[in-house]
Amino acid sequence: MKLITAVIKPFKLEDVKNALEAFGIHGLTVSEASGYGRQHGHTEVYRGAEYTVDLVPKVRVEILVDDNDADSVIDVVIKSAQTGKIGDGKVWATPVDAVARVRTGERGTDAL
Amino acid sequence: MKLITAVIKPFKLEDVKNALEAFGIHGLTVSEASGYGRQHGHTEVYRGAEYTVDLVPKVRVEILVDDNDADSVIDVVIKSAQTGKIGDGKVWATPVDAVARVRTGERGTDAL
Amino acid sequence: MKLITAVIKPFKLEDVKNALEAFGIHGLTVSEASGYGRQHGHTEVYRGAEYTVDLVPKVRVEILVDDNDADSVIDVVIKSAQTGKIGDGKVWATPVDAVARVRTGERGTDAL
Amino acid sequence: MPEIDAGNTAWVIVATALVFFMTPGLALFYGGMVRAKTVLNMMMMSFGAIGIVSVLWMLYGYSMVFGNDVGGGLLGNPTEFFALNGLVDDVSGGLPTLIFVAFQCTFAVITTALISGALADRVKFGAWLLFCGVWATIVYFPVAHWVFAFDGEDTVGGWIANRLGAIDFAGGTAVHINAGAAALAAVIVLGPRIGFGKTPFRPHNLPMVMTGAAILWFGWFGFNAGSALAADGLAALAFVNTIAATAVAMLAWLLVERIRDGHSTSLGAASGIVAGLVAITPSCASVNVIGAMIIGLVAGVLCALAVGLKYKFKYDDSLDVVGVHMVGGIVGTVLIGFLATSEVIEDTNGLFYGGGWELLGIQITAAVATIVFSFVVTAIIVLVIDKTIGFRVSEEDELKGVDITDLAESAYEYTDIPVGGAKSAIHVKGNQSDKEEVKA
Amino acid sequence: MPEIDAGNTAWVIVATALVFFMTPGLALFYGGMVRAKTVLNMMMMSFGAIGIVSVLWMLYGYSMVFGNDVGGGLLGNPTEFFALNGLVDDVSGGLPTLIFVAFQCTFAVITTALISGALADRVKFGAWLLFCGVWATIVYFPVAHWVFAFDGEDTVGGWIANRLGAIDFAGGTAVHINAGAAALAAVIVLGPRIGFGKTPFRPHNLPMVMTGAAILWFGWFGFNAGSALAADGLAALAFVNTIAATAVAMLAWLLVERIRDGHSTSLGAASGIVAGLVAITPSCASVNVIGAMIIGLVAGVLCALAVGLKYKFKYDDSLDVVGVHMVGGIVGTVLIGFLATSEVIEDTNGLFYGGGWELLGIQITAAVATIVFSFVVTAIIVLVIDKTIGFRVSEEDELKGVDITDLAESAYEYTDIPVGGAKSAIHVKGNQSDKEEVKA
Amino acid sequence: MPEIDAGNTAWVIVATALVFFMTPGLALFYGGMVRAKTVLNMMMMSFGAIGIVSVLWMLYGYSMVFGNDVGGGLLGNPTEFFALNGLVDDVSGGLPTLIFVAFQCTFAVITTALISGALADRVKFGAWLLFCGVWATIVYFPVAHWVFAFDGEDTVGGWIANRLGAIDFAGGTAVHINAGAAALAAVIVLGPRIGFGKTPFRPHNLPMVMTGAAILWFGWFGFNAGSALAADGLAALAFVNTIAATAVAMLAWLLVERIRDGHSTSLGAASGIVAGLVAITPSCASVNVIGAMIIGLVAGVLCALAVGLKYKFKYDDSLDVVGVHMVGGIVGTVLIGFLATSEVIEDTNGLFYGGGWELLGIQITAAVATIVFSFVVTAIIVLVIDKTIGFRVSEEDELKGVDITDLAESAYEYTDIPVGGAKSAIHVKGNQSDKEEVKA
Ligand SMILES: Nc1ncnc2c1ncn2[C@@H]1O[C@H](COP(=O)(O)OP(=O)(O)O)[C@@H](O)[C@H]1O
Ligand SMILES: Nc1ncnc2c1ncn2[C@@H]1O[C@H](COP(=O)(O)OP(=O)(O)O)[C@@H](O)[C@H]1O
Ligand SMILES: Nc1ncnc2c1ncn2[C@@H]1O[C@H](COP(=O)(O)OP(=O)(O)O)[C@@H](O)[C@H]1O
Repeated sequence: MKLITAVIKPFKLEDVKNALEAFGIHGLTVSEASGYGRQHGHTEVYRGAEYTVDLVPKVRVEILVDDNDADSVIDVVIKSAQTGKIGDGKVWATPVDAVARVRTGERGTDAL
Repeated sequence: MKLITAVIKPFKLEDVKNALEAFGIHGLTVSEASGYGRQHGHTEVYRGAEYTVDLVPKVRVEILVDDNDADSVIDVVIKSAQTGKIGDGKVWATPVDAVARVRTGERGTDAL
Repeated sequence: MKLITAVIKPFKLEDVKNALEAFGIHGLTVSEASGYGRQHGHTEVYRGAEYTVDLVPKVRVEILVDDNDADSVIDVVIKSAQTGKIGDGKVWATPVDAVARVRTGERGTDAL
Repeated sequence: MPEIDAGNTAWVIVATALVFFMTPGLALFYGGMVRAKTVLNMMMMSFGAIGIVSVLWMLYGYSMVFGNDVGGGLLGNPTEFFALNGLVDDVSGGLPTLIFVAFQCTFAVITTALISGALADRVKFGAWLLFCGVWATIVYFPVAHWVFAFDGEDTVGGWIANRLGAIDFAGGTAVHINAGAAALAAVIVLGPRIGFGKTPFRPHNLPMVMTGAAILWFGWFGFNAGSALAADGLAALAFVNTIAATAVAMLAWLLVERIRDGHSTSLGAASGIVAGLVAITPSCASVNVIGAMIIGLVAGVLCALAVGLKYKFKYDDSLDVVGVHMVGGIVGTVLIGFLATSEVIEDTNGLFYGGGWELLGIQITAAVATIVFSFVVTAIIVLVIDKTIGFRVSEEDELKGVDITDLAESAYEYTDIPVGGAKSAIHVKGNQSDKEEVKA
Repeated sequence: MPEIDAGNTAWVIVATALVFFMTPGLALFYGGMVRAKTVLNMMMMSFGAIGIVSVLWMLYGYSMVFGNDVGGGLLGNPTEFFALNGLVDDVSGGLPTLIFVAFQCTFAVITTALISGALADRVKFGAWLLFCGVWATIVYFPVAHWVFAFDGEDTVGGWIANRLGAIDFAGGTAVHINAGAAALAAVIVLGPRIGFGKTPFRPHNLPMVMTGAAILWFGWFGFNAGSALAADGLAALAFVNTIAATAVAMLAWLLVERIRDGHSTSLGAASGIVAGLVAITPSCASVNVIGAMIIGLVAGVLCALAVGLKYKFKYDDSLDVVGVHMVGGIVGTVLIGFLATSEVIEDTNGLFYGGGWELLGIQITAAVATIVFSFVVTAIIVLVIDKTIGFRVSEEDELKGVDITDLAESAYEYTDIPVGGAKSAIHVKGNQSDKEEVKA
Repeated sequence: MPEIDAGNTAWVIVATALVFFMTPGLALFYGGMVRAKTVLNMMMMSFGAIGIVSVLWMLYGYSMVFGNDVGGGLLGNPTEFFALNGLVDDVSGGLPTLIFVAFQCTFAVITTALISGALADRVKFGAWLLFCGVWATIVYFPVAHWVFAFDGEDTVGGWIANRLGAIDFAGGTAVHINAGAAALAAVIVLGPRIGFGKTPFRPHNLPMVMTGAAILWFGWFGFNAGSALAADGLAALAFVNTIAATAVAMLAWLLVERIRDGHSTSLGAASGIVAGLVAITPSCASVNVIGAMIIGLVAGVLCALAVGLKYKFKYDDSLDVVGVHMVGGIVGTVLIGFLATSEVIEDTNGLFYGGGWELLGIQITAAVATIVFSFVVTAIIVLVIDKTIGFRVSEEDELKGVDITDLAESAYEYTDIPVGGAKSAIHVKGNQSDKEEVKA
């Protein structure tokens, strides 16, 4: 099993959710985050003075998937979260050793 | 070492913390999240109109544990977070290559 | 590739960001968290009554790095986040199977 | 020179401050109802209305409303009191005229601000300011003249107040029906928010909504009881009715929700309060306390049902200006025809108190005239603004949230992480939030 | 017909609006003190009290309090002024009677609302509304008659005001001791919140608490100085004392915290303000400014210590209604016996000014009578409601938070993620939040 | 005994309540502007000022300001009215003297509280309380005597009001220039916050800022129109001008931002409101509505530009007390010399209305005298407090946030996770937040 983590622009969340749904992913976990990468160093004006602010609001989406879905899910995220402008975010996959569903205690793929 | 991540119902956090404590886990990290899985698609009424809202508030708990504790910790979480109704959440384990305690710089199991 | 996750004291975030920048890390993701470890069990007074409160505010920093940077980044975090008092936090590394940049779809090291 | 009555003046001064405070109250009421990413824009629409409309009022608005009629009871002479010319030492009805100027100023401001609720989340702040100025000038000032300018000894006032003789104590027509009809026109022209009907657009801060509703109620005592322009029995009657009708309307709204949805809500309580206040506005000085409670009941039930209609008719009256102010205003204006009683207002009885159909006809005429004029002229104004400088923000800006894209601010930054989540802002230089993104 | 004095009327109209505004202020004060998942329920208890109690007041409450006594100084005639019958043009004491009706209405409302602070986080909104109606009717209206209804030329008033002759200028007994004793009864019957004594239940929004305290103080000028029912020297005295006592009480509370806990808190400041306001309520027109400061000092210190007692006695007076209102009310009522001075109130001196023990005895009697009656009757009311329709929510609903389970709302939705964390809601159809979960 | 005029008294009672409400409004205005980790400390500075200054005012402050002059128009006799001795039944100018005492009390309170905006995020609450007491005593009370104490039949008042004869209707010098100059002295002595000039220190809650600005505006009607001490034409004029100048100042500030930064902001609107209110304070009873608008325009533009200067001069006037209150106060005070017109104020014309240079000279003298005295004495006070008990918190406490370290509280706890993120607190026993950390 894999955990796919995506850090995306907040206003793209709806699109990503819909795309994953369409692909057949029926579970995910979302949380707030912020970050920077190349989208670094806006000039912000506050009371007439200029500042550089680096962190930008993002949303983190986590999806547990079967090993063989991992690549496709990454693709689905990329396509649905893309605006083509910098700051679109990252998506990565990490290995998962075990998964369980709390309600039933089921383990493995059944737990998804 | 393993990282156990659990996504649970918010009002179960207290129980999970107590259960882990009882089991002998003395450190964890908690954050806010939301998600959906089978617990998908409530009907919500707002001003007389109906909507489907998918995301449900959850709490994410992360616990770094020794490899041989991983399975037991998953069990502890399952037992203490269970209500038996859907939306109880997931718990999963991922491999950890290295851990360090910031205060001392200690590495590995000592850092827990 | 590795994912370095650090849970640190909130007021140290600025220092950690600067240290990572200096080291040459130009991207990261930040989110709110709370936790406890040894820094467990403050006595809090509320309206004259005493309570034990365990969770303490923390900030989580996630950094995707090349395999060979992982150790050094952990060191950078430790140095910059350290106050020497308990509650300074943890930093750990997990393996990453794949990374992609959402904007371009690039994969692997290029995506960082 | 006529004497100033200090007691009456004291009350009208305070009433003016109270009504003034209603517009910030409205800003909270509306602001709490939108999402966190548009609350500042929402509040700024109210504050902007205070700025623009106050200035125009002092310059020529008061004169357009209370200047001698220029013909047909349609408009006051805009130059007569230009810049409050000659009013400094003037006294009328025992009050310094300037406090009456200020009192009526606050009515013009809030009426204009009310409309903003229909335009939540999607209009440019600059375009809104322009709209405020134009709308106040060619819609509010005329209608206020119709309704509020009474004939004087040697001056002629508005047609609704004098020729038609409708009863509108504190502004059911000129304020609420007027704003509601304008809101309806505006949303039909501008169209719905992206996602309307699919996402619930829940309030981001309900305690803020309730606080706003409370401030509105508090200020409304100035609005209704202050319209007596004296600290007398009429003011006391208006005050009691403003409590009674509103209390019942709140309970009625909660009951409708309970029956229909299975639970009452705080948003329902806040909305019921406003519905009751709106309905008792025209009628507070012509009904007794039982009449007030009936008006509250009808307003609470009808408005609670009316706010659901927008989903049927597919117009995005975002914060229910039509469902609450137009419907509530009509309820109050028309029920006077049934519930007015000579117990409280000399020689006037509604249908239920043995009066004839005439009063009812008059009240309906006043309501319809206001709706038609306001709707048509507002539709034209909005259309012209939209076709020239553009009224709505771009689709992407609407999705990102108009606070950050139009004001370069975000309302909240609660975390220690300088920018966390949607609550905080990228205050970019210039008003294009993408500037730095395109340089990639 | 007696003449209306416009100046006095102006002040009483405004005072009424100010006292009215106190209940939403209380909603903020209480609302900020609970957790984010119950703030709406908390606020709705205040708003619900406004709705229910206002309506009953207009129907028969005013009559039960100010109608001619039906026997023993215990109750006014409920039918005499039913639905404010015959009061429209009535004038008494230079005021339109209707504004006195409205003024006293706001007292009935806030007294009832005060009790809700003891019931935070755990009661059904519907049961609360029922409680409001019953409690106002059989506890508040009688006690208010005792204390506020003075004998007229050919009418008889309440026993405390006339037979006993206790001094209670603005409601230390009828309002604060009454509400405090009722709160104590209610929490003893209903029991503590889950987790009481183990978790601190910290305030979720302290600026909201402080804002509420500030609105209370602001409105309390209407409460105290308005109780002079005239814009005169007595009102001015009450006003000055309402500043002086409250300022000292706030500082005293902060000092107690500093000494006991090592730091002062904003919650302490807000609580000290309310404690001072409560204690000066009965006494503001019978002491000089030094007396007011002493009352503030005693109230600040005693209430700060009293709010800790609930942990010892294991009753969950969640937001300290007993510790602040009952204790503060007793402090103010009883200290009159020491600090009243003929400098400000004719022919009356407390112990410290050479008066005898009699006044003190009278004051204590008034306090004790109120406590006993209120405690016993309230306990019965709460018990009956609990045994019939049930007063508390289920354990699971209490854990999930009563906003979402009872109102199907949540107070805050700050993030761009439509539902994130405990701040946002699952508004389920029907009032069982588990409906959709059981279908699994 | 002179008669009380109930109408005028009614208005002054209410005006007092309104001005009183301004200080909590200021607490919100300032509180919203700081970060979430210091909002309580910020608000507590205002509440603390209410506590300390009110008490001192009642004890000897009123006497120092309005007691008979002890020499040179510099100070009133502090013992004459000690503890309001002899004032209980006193009447002057048709008002109970005690309400004048209360009215002026609220001025002393808010002036002191204003200074706190300059000291955001970095001072000990205890040291601030001490500062309040000392500053009120040796800076505010004297200056208020200079400006507000008019000569009586057999009493002598302050030098600015009587000898110099400057026009300052409601306190441009004694209140705003005074507080602004004190703020400047304090920040120069105490130094900037850690990170000043590098991090923007954005407001954590802009709706709170806007609410605060609205409450300030609402209360300011009491401040300006209340300073007429009667419900008369002068009050009405002051009221109208308080709307007109402020509306224009808000729009002007928004325009400056639009031109300079490409977008207007809600913070700009709120700041513009305060700038306009400040500038119209001294001048509201000596200019006509066009004059008021010009004053608003100049204040809006100049203050908008002035608040940027602190970055150039590297002094951390955190919430722009200098840029808004000192600059705005000077604008209003000095423009009287140009815009005063005999149309509204007998026999007085500014330069633009054909008056000579004399008035302008007088106004400038009053402003300069206030600045110099306030700046010098405040600098000394701050220095002495800092060198003795220490005024600033430690560097680590400043970084952690002064709410948690000094008050052991945190403002917000929105999540279901008992302590999440920076919003919630570690309320440690004792006032050292590290206690538990060192035991490791
Ligand atoms: N090395 C990294 N580690 C963790 N998160 C990163 C890293 N680089 C970027 N991110 C996350 O991805 C987001 C977008 O990255 P950015 O470089 O700005 O855009 P793009 O990928 O389009 O070039 C950042 O805001 C941050 O949250
Ligand atoms: N595939 C998944 N990936 C990540 N998180 C998931 C996934 N499926 C479920 N979750 C998380 O687990 C929570 C509970 O899942 P759900 O399917 O509703 O309940 P249950 O596991 O009891 O059937 C969700 O709200 C979501 O946060
Ligand atoms: N076993 C663990 N798993 C996950 N997070 C942990 C664990 N132990 C500690 N943490 C996180 O690290 C933070 C600091 O740990 P703590 O033990 O208090 O300090 P230190 O590492 O300095 O001894 C905690 O607040 C928690 O967020």
